[in-house]
Amino acid sequence: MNKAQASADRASKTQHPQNPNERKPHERLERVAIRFAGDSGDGMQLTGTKFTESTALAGNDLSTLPDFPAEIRAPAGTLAGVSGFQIHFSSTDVRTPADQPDVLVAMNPAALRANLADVRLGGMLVLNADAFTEKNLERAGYREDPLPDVRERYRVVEIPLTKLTIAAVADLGLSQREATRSKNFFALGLMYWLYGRPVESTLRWIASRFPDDVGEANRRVLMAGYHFGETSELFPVSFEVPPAKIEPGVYRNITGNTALAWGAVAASTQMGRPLFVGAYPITPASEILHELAKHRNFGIKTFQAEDEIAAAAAAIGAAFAGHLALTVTSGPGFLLKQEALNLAVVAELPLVLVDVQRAGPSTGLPTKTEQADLLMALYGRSSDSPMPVLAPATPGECFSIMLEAFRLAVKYMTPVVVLSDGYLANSAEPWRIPDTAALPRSVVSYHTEPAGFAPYHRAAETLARPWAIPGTPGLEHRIGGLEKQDGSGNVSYLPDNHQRMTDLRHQKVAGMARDIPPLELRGAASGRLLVVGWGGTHGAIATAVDETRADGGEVAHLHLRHLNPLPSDLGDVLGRFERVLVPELNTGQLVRVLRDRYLVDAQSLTKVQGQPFRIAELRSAIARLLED
Amino acid sequence: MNKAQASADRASKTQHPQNPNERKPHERLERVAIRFAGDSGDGMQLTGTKFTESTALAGNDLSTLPDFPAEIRAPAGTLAGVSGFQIHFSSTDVRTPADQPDVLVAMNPAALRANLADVRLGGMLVLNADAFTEKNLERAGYREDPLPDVRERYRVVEIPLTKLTIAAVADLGLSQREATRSKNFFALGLMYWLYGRPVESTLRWIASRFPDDVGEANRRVLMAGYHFGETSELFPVSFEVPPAKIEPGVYRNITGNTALAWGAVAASTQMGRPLFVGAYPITPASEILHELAKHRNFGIKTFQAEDEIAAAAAAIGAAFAGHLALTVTSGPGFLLKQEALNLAVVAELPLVLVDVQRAGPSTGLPTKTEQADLLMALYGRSSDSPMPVLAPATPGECFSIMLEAFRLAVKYMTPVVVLSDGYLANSAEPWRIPDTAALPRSVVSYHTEPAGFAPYHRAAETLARPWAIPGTPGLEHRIGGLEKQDGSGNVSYLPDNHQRMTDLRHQKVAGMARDIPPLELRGAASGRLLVVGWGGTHGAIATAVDETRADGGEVAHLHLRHLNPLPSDLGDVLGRFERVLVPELNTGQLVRVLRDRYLVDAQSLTKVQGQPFRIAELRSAIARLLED
Amino acid sequence: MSEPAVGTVETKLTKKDFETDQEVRWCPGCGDYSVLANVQRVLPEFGIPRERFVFVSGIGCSSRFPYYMNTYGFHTIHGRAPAFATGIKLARPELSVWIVTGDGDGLSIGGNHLLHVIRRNVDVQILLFNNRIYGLTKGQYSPTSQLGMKNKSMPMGVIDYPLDPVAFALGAGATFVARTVDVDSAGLQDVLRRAHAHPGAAFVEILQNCPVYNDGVWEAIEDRRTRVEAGLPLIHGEPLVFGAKGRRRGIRIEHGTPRLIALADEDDPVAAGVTVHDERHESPAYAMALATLAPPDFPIPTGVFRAAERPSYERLLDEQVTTAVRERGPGTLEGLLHSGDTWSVE
Amino acid sequence: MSEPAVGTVETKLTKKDFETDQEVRWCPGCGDYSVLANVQRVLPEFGIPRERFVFVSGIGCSSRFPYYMNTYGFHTIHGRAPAFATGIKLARPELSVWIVTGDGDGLSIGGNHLLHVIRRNVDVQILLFNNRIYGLTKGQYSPTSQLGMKNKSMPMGVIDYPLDPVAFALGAGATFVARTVDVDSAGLQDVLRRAHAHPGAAFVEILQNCPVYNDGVWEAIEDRRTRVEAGLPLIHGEPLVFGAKGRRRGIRIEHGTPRLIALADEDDPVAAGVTVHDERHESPAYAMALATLAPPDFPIPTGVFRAAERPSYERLLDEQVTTAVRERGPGTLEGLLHSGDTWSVE
Ligand SMILES: Cc1ncc(C[n+]2csc(CCOP(=O)(O)OP(=O)(O)O)c2C)c(N)n1
Ligand SMILES: Cc1ncc(C[n+]2csc(CCOP(=O)(O)OP(=O)(O)O)c2C)c(N)n1
Ligand code: SF4
Ligand code: SF4
Ligand SMILES: [Mg+2]
Ligand SMILES: [Mg+2]
Repeated sequence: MNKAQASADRASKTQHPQNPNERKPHERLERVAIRFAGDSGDGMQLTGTKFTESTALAGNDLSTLPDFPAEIRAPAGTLAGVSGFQIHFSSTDVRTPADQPDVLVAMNPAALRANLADVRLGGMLVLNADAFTEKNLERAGYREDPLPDVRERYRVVEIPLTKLTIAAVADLGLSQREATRSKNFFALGLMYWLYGRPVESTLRWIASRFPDDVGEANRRVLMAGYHFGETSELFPVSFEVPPAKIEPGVYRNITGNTALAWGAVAASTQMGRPLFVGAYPITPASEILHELAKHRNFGIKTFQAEDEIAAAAAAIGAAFAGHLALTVTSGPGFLLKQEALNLAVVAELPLVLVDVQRAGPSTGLPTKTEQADLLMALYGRSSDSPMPVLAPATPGECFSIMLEAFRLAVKYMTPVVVLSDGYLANSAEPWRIPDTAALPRSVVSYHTEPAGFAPYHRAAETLARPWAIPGTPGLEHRIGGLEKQDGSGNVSYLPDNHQRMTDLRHQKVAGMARDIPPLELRGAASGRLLVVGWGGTHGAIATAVDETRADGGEVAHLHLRHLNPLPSDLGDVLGRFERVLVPELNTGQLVRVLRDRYLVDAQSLTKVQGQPFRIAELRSAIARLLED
Repeated sequence: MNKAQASADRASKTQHPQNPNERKPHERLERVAIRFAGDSGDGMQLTGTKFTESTALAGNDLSTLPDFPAEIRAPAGTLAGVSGFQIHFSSTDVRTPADQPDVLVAMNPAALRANLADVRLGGMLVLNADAFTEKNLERAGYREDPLPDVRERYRVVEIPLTKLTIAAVADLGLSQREATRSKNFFALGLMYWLYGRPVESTLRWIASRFPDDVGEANRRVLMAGYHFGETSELFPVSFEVPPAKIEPGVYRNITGNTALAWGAVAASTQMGRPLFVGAYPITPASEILHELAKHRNFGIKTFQAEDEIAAAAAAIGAAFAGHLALTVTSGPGFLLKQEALNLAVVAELPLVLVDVQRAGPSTGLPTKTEQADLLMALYGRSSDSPMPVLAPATPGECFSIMLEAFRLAVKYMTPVVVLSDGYLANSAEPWRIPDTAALPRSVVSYHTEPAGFAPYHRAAETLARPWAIPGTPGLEHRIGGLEKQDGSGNVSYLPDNHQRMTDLRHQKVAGMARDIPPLELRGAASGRLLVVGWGGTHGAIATAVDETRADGGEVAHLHLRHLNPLPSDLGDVLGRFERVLVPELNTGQLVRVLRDRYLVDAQSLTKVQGQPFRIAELRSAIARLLED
Repeated sequence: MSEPAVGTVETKLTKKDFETDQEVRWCPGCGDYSVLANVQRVLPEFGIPRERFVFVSGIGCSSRFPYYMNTYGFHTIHGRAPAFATGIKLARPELSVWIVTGDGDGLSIGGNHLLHVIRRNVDVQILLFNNRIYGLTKGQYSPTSQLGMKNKSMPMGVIDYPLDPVAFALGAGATFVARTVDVDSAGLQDVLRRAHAHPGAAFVEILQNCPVYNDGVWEAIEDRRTRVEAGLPLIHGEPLVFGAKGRRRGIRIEHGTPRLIALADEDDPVAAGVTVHDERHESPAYAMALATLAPPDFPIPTGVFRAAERPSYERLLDEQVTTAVRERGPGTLEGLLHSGDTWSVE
Repeated sequence: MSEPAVGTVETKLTKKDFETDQEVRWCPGCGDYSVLANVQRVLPEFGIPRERFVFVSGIGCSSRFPYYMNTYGFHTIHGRAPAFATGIKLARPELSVWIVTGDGDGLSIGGNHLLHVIRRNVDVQILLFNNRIYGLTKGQYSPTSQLGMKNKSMPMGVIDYPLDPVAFALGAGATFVARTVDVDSAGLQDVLRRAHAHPGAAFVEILQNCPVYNDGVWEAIEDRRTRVEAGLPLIHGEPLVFGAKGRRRGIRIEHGTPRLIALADEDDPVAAGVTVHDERHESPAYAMALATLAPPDFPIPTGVFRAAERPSYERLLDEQVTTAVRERGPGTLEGLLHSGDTWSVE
């Protein structure tokens, strides 16, 4: 859908709220979280995405999170094959996909079994009754029918979804197998009705996307689901979640991975230099490569290397040759790149490395999230090898952090690490598209003057050495991993020079603190408890802090985007609170850095389960510290 | 020389002090440091080694340090080609090769230029006058003859060493080139006379080592040097450094690299299991591989892999198959092994990794020392990956640390890191050979009982899983890098299990603190200043602390051999001192760990020059902290 | 060759004995299922007790293989399985060690380890599942993907020339090289038997279909109807002939270059100059020439390309140990510590 | 091919222009000196300005090469030079990029990167200095060391089968493969010119003597007196003939296998069945057969084994960019950010 259409849609929805299910009463809700769950083949990701788009058009704030199985296609009906997609939307601020869904749409018993524990007690379960056969129950590992018990604790709505789907397309001459493929659209239509979402954009998408017969089937099934809600006795009311107050602008949904990719494109357009991407596929970072590979018309050269080492090395080679160089990976790949990064530190070349952290160690839980690569980013290279580290807080911020990372890399001639994570990578939120005309634009210039040129002659303030690229007459020079003589860049084994260069490398990175704006706190500037977070836990921590404050708790929230160097006012801020709590999805990493640096007795709240924090977990940890 | 002979030598020397230079007076000295320096081709390492052996036989305590050029064979006469060997010997304790040599033997102008600044002002310079030609001065980068100036500040002894050598072998029919090759023996003989060292063992070695004609030449030149001292007017006195009080026993000289290799052999013989060594050559660790490759008759299998990753992987494979597995490397190689180590952490397999640290980052100064891989050892793997870390303090301790490392690896089923460094690797000290009969011996047994077997069923106290090796009937099982279900070891994606396994991995390593003996301090158990060190800086720190205490300074020394887990009484010990100083050859690494863990305001003394600490540097840092 | 252990198994094992209780988790229709079943079927024939088998893999769909084999197994890290397997085999030469890898695992990130395990001639069996795609990471191209193929990481099409696994292995100095097809149970089993019997590194490329990300990439040779034209079965001592009756063709390699010779049904191929397959050439040149046969001009050879005898690495290493013990006596710690110059202080 | 830049250099450069002020620090007598001098001698001929050359190396004695070339240079990390060079060349195809590596750097730790840069056919020149030893780390064996050779890390002798760099490169799909000898200035220069002219990855093995750790390993072919018997010069269009007058022999490759044909001085080698050297075969089979020629049975071929034309990787990548721009227009950030579904809030 193009922008004009989209905004027309949105306009028609908000200006003329023509709720089509007038015949049933509807209740107003502030916020709802729905999880769609089914077999990998059931199209749950698609269903979730379409519901998200429609919800965005309905003007709600929202946050989403898909949950893929680790297997490509596990055997149908098994727990291993369950795929889920959660969306949380509201008429007020939304910052996480919610701890517990209010509604679970489960396409089979495995989907029920895998997700039930997460659903809010008393929540609604919409089940495909046709799939609750003995065989499927067994496949899901149920010894006996769970429904009698489940019905006591939840509002269970059982719908013969498969049969209704087949009936809806009976006259289209599709095979039964083809026909049942559309059943996710039934569920989608039903949820559209139930929460008063507009169907138009989805109908248009169906028409544009599928061949005629399949498109017609999907269309009919979608509408059948919609009308089923309207007519079936199973749903006495429908719900309304009014639009949120949202800053004016043009919006889109964006995931962290897409935003990282686009941020890199933006760095290239705004800095006027072509982008080179060296990568080796690895979950959950591969999509950044996929996205960037689509955009050759920006002059972007993506290079799928033979491994992570080569990916980093090629990127560094491209940086030497004057490109904006990017390499994207996840933990196990980051580790392999460290030797090349170490060379980039010594060669003082600009490079951005994105690590989309996943649960480990080793292969670990590759599709799950964690924040456990911070210490590796800081300390994981042989010898003293300082490197700046940034971390985005939200999917949308993934865009701006890339602009910042490239800016710093080039300004200071240094590799820069950006730590994203599996949660940010896949979760989506509405994102106000920045005004591209207003984005900072400054074309990077290379050094070209032969007079007085020395490859390690440093700029006074930044300590950056010149970016002198091959092809430039008169600047022929050699760089490498042996210690360099300051200034000339020749190999030097002299003790004092090594000390000097080591110190300079540290000072250069430390000096980048100048570029960090003053810290902003959520809550009072001093007091009883400060919660310090970093990375993708931002939404959960902010929500927990806000909720606690709303209940009168004296707590503030500081979120760090610059992890190396640390902001120069951080020590001050920490010193103004009686207690400091550092929640992290690891066994305690930032907390070590803070304790070491500032000798504050910061406490750690850790969770290593491949899952984001729940707001409730954070609230109780905060409450505990506020109490005693 | 066999043991019997050696002790006979020693006996004859100490019991019948037949000082052969009776005709000249001799002075008694407590300690002397001599540096031999010349071109790479001049045989300085050999000269130093022979002087060391003779000095050991003379009953002195001693410490030595060679200093190689980075190039294999740099052009003759250049600074880059200078090779040096320093020996410090004494009638009392010696713990370092000394800050400043008292005597420099320089075979050419480059050797003088490269080493002069280190020599104690007023010290003795023994120069090969024949080499101080205009051409050589120029090669060494001297614009003018430095000697007039040097003679003012040092005791310069100029000897036509080349001519005297040629003269000594005139009637042997050697070519001039062949003849001059022996000139290092002239210098050696002269030093033997000057410091009253026995020549017999060297004569025997020459006889056994060289073909007849070369041997005869070397013998004659050695004796010519010796007699030159006796007869020449240049040396009015000779010196005597009486034997030191040394614990009785059989001694040998040993370098850290040899001791590491032999410690691994000892682990194998004492634990009754064969040793497998996976390695890829890298300075300064290669010699460990070379040494172990010599001993196939111990059943040792050394494997030079295609790279460091394969070296670590092969070692882990051998560990899975029941061998005592070792991999040896230096920083850049350690880094490459981290992914495989991470797998060993999750697979919970025993493995010892030795990192002989060198100056970096990147290729850095590959032949120089540094202690900058500690944080990488602790934190350099993706995600939360706890691994025990040990560090030997002296060349001799390299032997026992390997026994300890293998013991812990097998007892706890975990990879263990041993951090040595370039200084320990190459420096030598007399080492009392342990009584092998008294070494702990306990044959490792594998798990063989199929009843109730589960690959991740843990021992109650150690939390170790069973070592069940392929080939054992009934224990067939699969391991790997995906998160394991506790107990069964099956792949598990469950959040709670991941938390549990993460915690267990941490607890297992933390629990190893039980095996650490109570800390021992040099000096008072509490007071004004505690100096905390680790690794190869032990000798320098201990000396500096002893000297300060002898001067009345209130300072104690704590040396850590276990860096992870830290000793359980460490917090206590730190708390008993007003100030804590942590000297390290890096930009501050252990100090970060201590500050983080114990919130003590430990101060850092750092040096990153590829060189060990000088005692004087340490003393002045200690003095500064004691003063203010 | 894993030590022949015929007779050490009391009761003959069956396919069932090699199945684990873990649910097999490949996509429906994946070629990996067939390979698994055939491996499980062939292993009992070897008369080796189950505990002596070790399956070692890297990361990828195919590398999940060990979880489904009721033997010892090690699912290691991406690309490094050959190195882990080398350590296992050197430590315990009596084990039968099998490496399972994919075209990405084995030829992209792991190319160097594969090269060296083959070069060293460590006695392991290497099964390389070639589906010409990265399956586990959801559809990026691999070093064997065809030029021009569109995929997630090269949406405008692949521009890297594909690597031929057989040529690669021969370039590495392989002593045993074979190629087989996932769905061809008989051919697969035959090659597995030969690989096991080979005393050195046995490299087997298995053409495998990935119905999800690269469906039909081997269709011509997987389909029974087209196989006769698309494939060239290699049979030791038989001429290189393929094609159905009436369309028979032979291959002659002259001055190093292969060319087709059309054959009438009644022609004697050898007389017509067709090259006779000889897997035992000391020189790898002939096998190299075979390796260069590929569509569209030539059929795909399957079967054993080369089987040359050379002592295996772990045997040579063991011999060094034996020799050292024989010549120097078993090492003693006491002797080692006192070797060279020592002195006593009393 | 690095963009021909004839005419862009105002004054013709000389060897001196390519020398740096850094002292050359190889051991006296090292074969590397000769290679350096010949590279410095040939480069001026190409008419490319000095600033367009980039020398990229890994770690090893040979890898110090860039420090001595007054061009752009990057002395990177052990084994990875091909990957750095790939990044440089993809970013700026107009540069002439040369990789310098050793048998350890390029074939041990770096084998995989070398494999892939060759496979991709990135237009770089690769000079592999093969001294069959690790020089810089003081004498451990390398993947090209001979069986049985005693050295620091295998004191009882090497038990790995040596890798042949030429066979390796051909197995990787190389479009240009040559071999030359450090001391043979004419042959070396010739091959360097050809490598530079080749539009794709040009792989050159240089047989190099390390007088310190492996002296004389190439003696037979380095020594002028024995070279005629020990070497086989490859000349396009000429028969494979070697040996001094009276001892002439030719090589014929039939059914894939090479064999010697004794030739009387007056024989016409072609008539006698000797194979005629053809570097341009589309199929690599012929070059593979040549690659398997080795002592003691055969002479060592030197010269160009194979020179096949295929578009280079960086050209194909550039074409994708051009096509994308042509078909979709140059990308704009505004367009990208607003692509797909958007909505406005007023
Ligand atoms: C160090 C590292 N890098 C990347 C990955 C991601 N990864 C897992 S499997 C795989 C490719 C597998 O392809 P292939 O070997 O062809 O196996 P298939 O799935 O096709 O059977 C990749 C890139 C990883 N697990 N580890
Ligand atoms: C990661 C890493 N591992 C090991 C080394 C040590 N190393 C440097 S050069 C080299 C081998 C060089 O051999 P080769 O490439 O044959 O070069 P030559 O010195 O013979 O020219 C090794 C093992 C290193 N620098 N980096
Ligand atoms: S993705 Fe392809 S290779 Fe992987 S399991 Fe599915 S069908 Fe098989
Ligand atoms: S060690 Fe060998 S290869 Fe290295 S510089 Fe010396 S002679 Fe040359
Ligand atoms: Mg594959
Ligand atoms: Mg070499």
